[in-house]
Amino acid sequence: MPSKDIKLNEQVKLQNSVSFAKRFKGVDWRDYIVYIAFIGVIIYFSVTLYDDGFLTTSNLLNIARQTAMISIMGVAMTFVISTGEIDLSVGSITALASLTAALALKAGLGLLGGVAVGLGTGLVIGVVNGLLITKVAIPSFLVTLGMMGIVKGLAMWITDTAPVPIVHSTFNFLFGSGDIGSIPILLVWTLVITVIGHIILKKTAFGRQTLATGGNEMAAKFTGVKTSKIKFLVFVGSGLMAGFAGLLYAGRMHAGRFTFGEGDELSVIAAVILGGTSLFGGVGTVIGTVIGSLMIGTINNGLIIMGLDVSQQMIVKGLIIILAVAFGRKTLKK
Amino acid sequence: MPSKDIKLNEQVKLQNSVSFAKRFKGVDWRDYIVYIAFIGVIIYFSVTLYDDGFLTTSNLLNIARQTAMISIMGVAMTFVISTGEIDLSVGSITALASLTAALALKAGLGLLGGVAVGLGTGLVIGVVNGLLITKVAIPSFLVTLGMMGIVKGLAMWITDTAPVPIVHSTFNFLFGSGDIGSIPILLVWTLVITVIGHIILKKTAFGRQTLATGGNEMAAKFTGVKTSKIKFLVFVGSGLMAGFAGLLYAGRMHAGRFTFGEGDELSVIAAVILGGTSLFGGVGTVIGTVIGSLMIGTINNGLIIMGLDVSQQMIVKGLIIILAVAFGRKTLKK
Amino acid sequence: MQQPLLSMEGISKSFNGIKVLDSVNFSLHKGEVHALMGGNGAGKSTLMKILTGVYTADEGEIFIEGKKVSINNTEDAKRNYISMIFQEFSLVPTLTVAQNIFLTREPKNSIGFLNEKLCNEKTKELLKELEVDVEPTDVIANLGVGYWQMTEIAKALSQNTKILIMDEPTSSLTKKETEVLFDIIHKLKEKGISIIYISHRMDEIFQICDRITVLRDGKKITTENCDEISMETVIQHIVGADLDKAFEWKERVYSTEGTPVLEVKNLASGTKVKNISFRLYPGEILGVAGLMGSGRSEMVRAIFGIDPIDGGEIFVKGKKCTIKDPVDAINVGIALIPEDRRMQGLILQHSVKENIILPILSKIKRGIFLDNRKANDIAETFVKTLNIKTDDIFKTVRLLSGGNQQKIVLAKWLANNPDILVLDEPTIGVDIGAKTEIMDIIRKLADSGKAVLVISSELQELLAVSDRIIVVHGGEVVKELKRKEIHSEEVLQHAIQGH
Amino acid sequence: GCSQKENATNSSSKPSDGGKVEETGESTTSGPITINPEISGDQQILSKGPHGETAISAKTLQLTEEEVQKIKEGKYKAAIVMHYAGNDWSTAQIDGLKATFKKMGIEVVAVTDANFKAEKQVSDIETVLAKKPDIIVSIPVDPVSTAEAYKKAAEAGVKLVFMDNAPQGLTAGKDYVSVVSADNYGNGVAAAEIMADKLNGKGKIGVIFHDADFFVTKQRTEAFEKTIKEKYPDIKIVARGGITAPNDGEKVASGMLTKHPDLDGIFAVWDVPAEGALAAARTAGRDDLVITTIDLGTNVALEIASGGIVKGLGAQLPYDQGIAEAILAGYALLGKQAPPYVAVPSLKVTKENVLDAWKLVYHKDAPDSIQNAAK
Ligand SMILES: Nc1ncnc2c1ncn2[C@@H]1O[C@H](COP(=O)(O)OP(=O)(O)OP(=O)(O)O)[C@@H](O)[C@H]1O
Ligand SMILES: Nc1ncnc2c1ncn2[C@@H]1O[C@H](COP(=O)(O)OP(=O)(O)OP(=O)(O)O)[C@@H](O)[C@H]1O
Ligand SMILES: O[C@@H]1[C@@H](O)[C@H](O)OC[C@H]1O
Ligand SMILES: [Mg+2]
Ligand SMILES: [Mg+2]
Repeated sequence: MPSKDIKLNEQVKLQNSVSFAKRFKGVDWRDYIVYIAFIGVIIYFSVTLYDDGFLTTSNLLNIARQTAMISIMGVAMTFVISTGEIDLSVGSITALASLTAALALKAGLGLLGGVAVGLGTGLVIGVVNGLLITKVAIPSFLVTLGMMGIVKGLAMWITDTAPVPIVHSTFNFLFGSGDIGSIPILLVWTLVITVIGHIILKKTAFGRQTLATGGNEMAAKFTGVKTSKIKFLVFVGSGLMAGFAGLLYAGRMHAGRFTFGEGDELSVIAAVILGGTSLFGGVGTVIGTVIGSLMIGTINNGLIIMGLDVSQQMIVKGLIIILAVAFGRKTLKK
Repeated sequence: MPSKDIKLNEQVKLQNSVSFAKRFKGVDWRDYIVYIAFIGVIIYFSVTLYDDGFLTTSNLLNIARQTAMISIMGVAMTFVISTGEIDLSVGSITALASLTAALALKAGLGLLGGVAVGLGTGLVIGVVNGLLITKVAIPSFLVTLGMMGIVKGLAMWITDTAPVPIVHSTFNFLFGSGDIGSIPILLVWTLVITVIGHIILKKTAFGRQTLATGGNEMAAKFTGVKTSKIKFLVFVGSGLMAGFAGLLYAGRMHAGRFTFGEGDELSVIAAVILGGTSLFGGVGTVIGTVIGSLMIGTINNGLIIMGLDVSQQMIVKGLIIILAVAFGRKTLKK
Repeated sequence: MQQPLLSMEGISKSFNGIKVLDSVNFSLHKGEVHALMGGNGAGKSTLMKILTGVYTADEGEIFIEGKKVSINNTEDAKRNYISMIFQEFSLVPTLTVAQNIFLTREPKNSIGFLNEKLCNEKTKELLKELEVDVEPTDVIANLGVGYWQMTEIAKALSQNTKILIMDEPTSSLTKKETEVLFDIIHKLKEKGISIIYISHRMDEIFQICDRITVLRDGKKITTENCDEISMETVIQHIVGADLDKAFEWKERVYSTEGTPVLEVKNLASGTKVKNISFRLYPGEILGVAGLMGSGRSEMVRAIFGIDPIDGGEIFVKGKKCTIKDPVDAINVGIALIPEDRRMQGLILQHSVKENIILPILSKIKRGIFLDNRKANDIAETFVKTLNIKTDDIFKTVRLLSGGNQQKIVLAKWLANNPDILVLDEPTIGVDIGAKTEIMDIIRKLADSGKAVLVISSELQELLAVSDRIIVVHGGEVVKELKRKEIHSEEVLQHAIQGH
Repeated sequence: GCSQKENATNSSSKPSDGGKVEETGESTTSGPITINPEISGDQQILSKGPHGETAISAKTLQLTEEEVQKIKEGKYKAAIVMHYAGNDWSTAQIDGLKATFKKMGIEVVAVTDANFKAEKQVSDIETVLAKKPDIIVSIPVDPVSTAEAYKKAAEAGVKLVFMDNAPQGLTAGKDYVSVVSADNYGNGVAAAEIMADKLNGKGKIGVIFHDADFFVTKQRTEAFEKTIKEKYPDIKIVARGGITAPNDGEKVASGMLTKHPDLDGIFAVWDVPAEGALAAARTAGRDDLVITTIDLGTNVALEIASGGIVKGLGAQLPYDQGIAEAILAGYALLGKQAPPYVAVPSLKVTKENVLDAWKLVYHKDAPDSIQNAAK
């Protein structure tokens, strides 16, 4: 009888040649690498770029602003990847949602209207993704790849690639540009979503069932987990959060635009994996994801401040990602 | 919330023993979907775009030319994904290899020199990827993501983003622009690599061990398969084929340029998955991959001839991918 | 006669047009322990999966307390207080023991969040009752098969159940744990809980069951009261023929004079293997006995190059070997049939044939290509020899019954024709007929001059084949017994528990 | 290597191919700073600024020796915030800026590349502000959505000089210094004229346009199509194909040639897609096709020089645009009145003048391969 074994085999992949003996312990170190690497990166830039203003509050808050959308989509993507699925459509959803929200605001639907339309855009796409994946049983990679094109096309088509300015100052304040005291509103949103995401994943039955679905779908099903429902919901969540990220892009840029979020799917997935969530499902950490996102953001920021050429930035960034993981890997193996 | 329907659908799946079995084999329907979908797409465009020259030999050969690099990288990627790993660095490798080959030709190293340098570039990167993945045991997603940045950075840096023209006509003929009789050399290369790849995967011990490694790494190891060696080799192969694709870009465009292959990693992976290879490893088909690549190429070509806007093209292409798979899924379930 | 608690009537089920259950009737009384017996692939698991809503029957009806019920999914089963200990384990390897046991029934605190602490406490109690020493917070994937099984059992017991199905619950358990389980079964029985008990271990059946139903090839052969039927008859019903006395030990002749084919000196590996020494001679069958967790599996893992060796030496045919990888072990002629067939033995989504030929790919090459015809021949031969029940050699291994999967692991190593065959619990889940076949194969191999090392927790089986038995405790060999000197199972049992 | 670039006597190390650097009066020893005096000044500039301003020629800009000295004393810092840093145009522009800033004693503290992503550009602006630059020279990816970030920079007292386009809602002279652009409209006209000339005023052509709301590329296509329609009624535009990524040129051109096998010419909005069109023409065996484009990239220059399928183009003068931007930044630092929209004249390039054009564009001799081809 076909049972849990699909996922079980995948678990095997977590372990690797070197620590073959310590099978499955593969999971542990990943949980910490990203924290170590992140702290390492911060310390390094703080020392070398102290005089260049890296360690100023305003620069650190900038990093928080710049990573907010990736972090927030990353929180939702953590759930998707924890079930062993993937969502490639998030980047294009942010673009479309920024535009629909901007158009709604322009049409005078007001703050709530704009927000509802933007979030609704993400929600609807998430629902369609979820249905195709669970009901028609098409692999999520293909569904969301197709959807990525469809949504991007719609975003280009809806205003014929023209950006739509947003003059609604409350909207712009709440979704991107505002500060509460000296705390950027984007940081507040990131914290709120992170905390909610973390609690859902670690403290609720839904979170537990998400991990169970990814850990071994058949076993979860036998145990009474409605794995299809779980999968459906994580895609809805991912769509919704991408829509929310679209609002944040719109608020930050005072406009909707079809190129927002271009390529974000890869950054989001990278943050999730760097954070320690397994691409094969069953293991996930929201906090890790956000730290992963912050780490990438910090590297981007530090290398620019360092004054490197673009090509040098790319090389060094790639090296840091690999070395950080390799270093953490070595350190923790002992 | 469609949970009830999903549930019902699940039940249908569980009840229907045939589809249940097939579902877990995963192989069966996917193996055919891409063929059915491909034929469907060809027929559709042949009818609707008959007067626009879609069905002319020259246009069909164009499709073959345009998809050659994706197909060839796809053949190697089929092996990578069959082991349950992923290689995101292929796109940037093509760029760097096109440039190193062009520089070697310019430096007067001759045809063989240029080819050796281009292939060597891919080979070396593949070796580094392979070592990091098998010896340092960093997840391939992170290694090749980092490598993608490093290699892209190097490609930008090596000539400071300037393209390098290639005036070596034999090179240009052999690697891209030539025709043998009326058969484009790119089609010849595609066929050669496809046949070799297919034979290796299906007819040799290495191929079986590749699938075994992806199917259950631990069991494969217990059976004496050197899974680390296999993984190392598939990454070397992927790097090498990306280097080869770089030569083909160079020969076709008579130049090396750092933007070649940009985003190709996603197209390549899409072709592989569309072809029926499982993203979780253990199941792979080279022919399916090439058909997947041809199908995407045909859609691109047909939609451009149809005269659609870029936005419309993106929407329709996304729809076709999803519908083709969904349709195949339904048809074959009976 | 009282109305049965459960009755299944006329149940039929086909897969891919092949009938695996054919109008089967089955009934269960309140407080009864009812054994469901039959060879590998007879349809036992399938019948029970129909009862728990994993599959739906093509034909037939299910009645509970006389009322017709329809069980279409696992929730329907739960609603009818039916729960099952699965043969393939319904555990999520990435979650902890406690998280698995309470999956979908997690204790929650006042605001609806998971109460991890309470969950762990409850688990601890359950595990204590079962006398298993694992922590509730251990991640399943890090545990061995035995613990998986105990977790499965704990999971089923923790549920509010009227009908408890146990599909080979003791297959990876040792005597001690099996006894704990039987105590629990008695207690459950007293509480009025009914149990359907599937096992290939004859002695257990007669120890705890009230009635027996035998299936063969998807048909019900008979249902009898346990005290009205003999073991021989049951075996005859299962196998469909008489069995020769496979469990009888016969003294075999071989020489311990020359060089041992395998000699292990002071082997240490990890925390579990501390100091293991033994010799294995050509033609010899050496049994390894010990408790669960005694380090037997780790010992052979180290010998086979899976776990790193921290100390000691290994000699093969007198030559000192460095074994760092299974490939090294295979090259010197060692084969290991691992304990956990799913994780270590099989590639489940590949076919029977592909699994069988995996270790011998280099031997069936023609030029650089694989010789497909030869591969098919070899696979066919082993399917026949080992009597593996499969539609054809191209069937996906995942779809075979538990016992037949185990036979494929055996087949793939026999195909490689090793000099030293190491078997770790080779008969887990294998039916009585196959068990005797496997024992015969082991004997034949030894007769042909090969050496065999067998780890088994089934003492009867160990006693039936071994020429010599070493007892492992705490990672050391604590006793070595000549088979001749062991006059009863109790002697061996005592040696194992003796520390 | 990259380090060479910083050497002001080597005004540019780019494009590759090792052309010889020509002394254009730029050296570390001071003197007045202007753009290349060899650029012809009599041409009318056709482009209008982002707010419809009439262009002032970049030739009129100048910093005297004293002014330069004064700027040097300020020890100013500048950042360059690009939309995309991966083509000859960007590289030459950055080179021009760096060389000129060096002469003005201004340190370039950061160069960023938004890779055509508006949101990345906003982040880049925020990040470089951490280094407290006095000047930011930048080209907005999108005038609408990046406006806020530029406004913030302006409020922080940074002098903004733009390439090609200005963000919406910012006022010249108040929020920013000036916009410097090539005469994109003029270049579109040039490409149309070359096309018409090579086709003898008659034929069917296709247009590969940039399918995005991007100021300068729109301007070019508009100029090309308008010129063809109004001046050359016998040339018909029978196919239009959009691209979003530079690598798409080949696919679009192939499609056009399939559908219209009798096509006589193709205009591509810049050189990289033109190379794709070139590959498509070669494949189709259409050696008689006429391709014109904009921007003097290495590969198209080679094709023009060797009398190939690309017959000519309208070239920008990015290096001098860079010089002009640096001069304008100097104006702002000195408090000197700056014109709101400055343009560098367009340059019509054909086989006849390709070597001279190269020199003008890149401030050095054309690489050997192009020199040889032109012989
Ligand atoms: N999903 C399935 N698809 C195809 N065949 C199946 C499937 N599930 C079970 N079978 C087949 O049905 C038959 C009965 O299997 P089942 O698992 O019920 O046997 P069993 O009596 O439990 O055997 P064992 O003692 O070995 O566990 C086997 O031949 C098996 O291969
Ligand atoms: N704390 C632990 N962490 C990880 N794995 C453990 C732990 N304790 C036991 N195991 C695993 O439990 C399994 C059973 O233990 P072991 O194999 O040592 O006993 P054994 O003597 O082979 O007994 P048997 O094979 O009969 O279970 C092994 O696979 C071992 O790796
Ligand atoms: O011509 C330039 C083009 O190449 C670049 O990509 O964007 C700015 C343009 O002026
Ligand atoms: Mg069974
Ligand atoms: Mg064991």
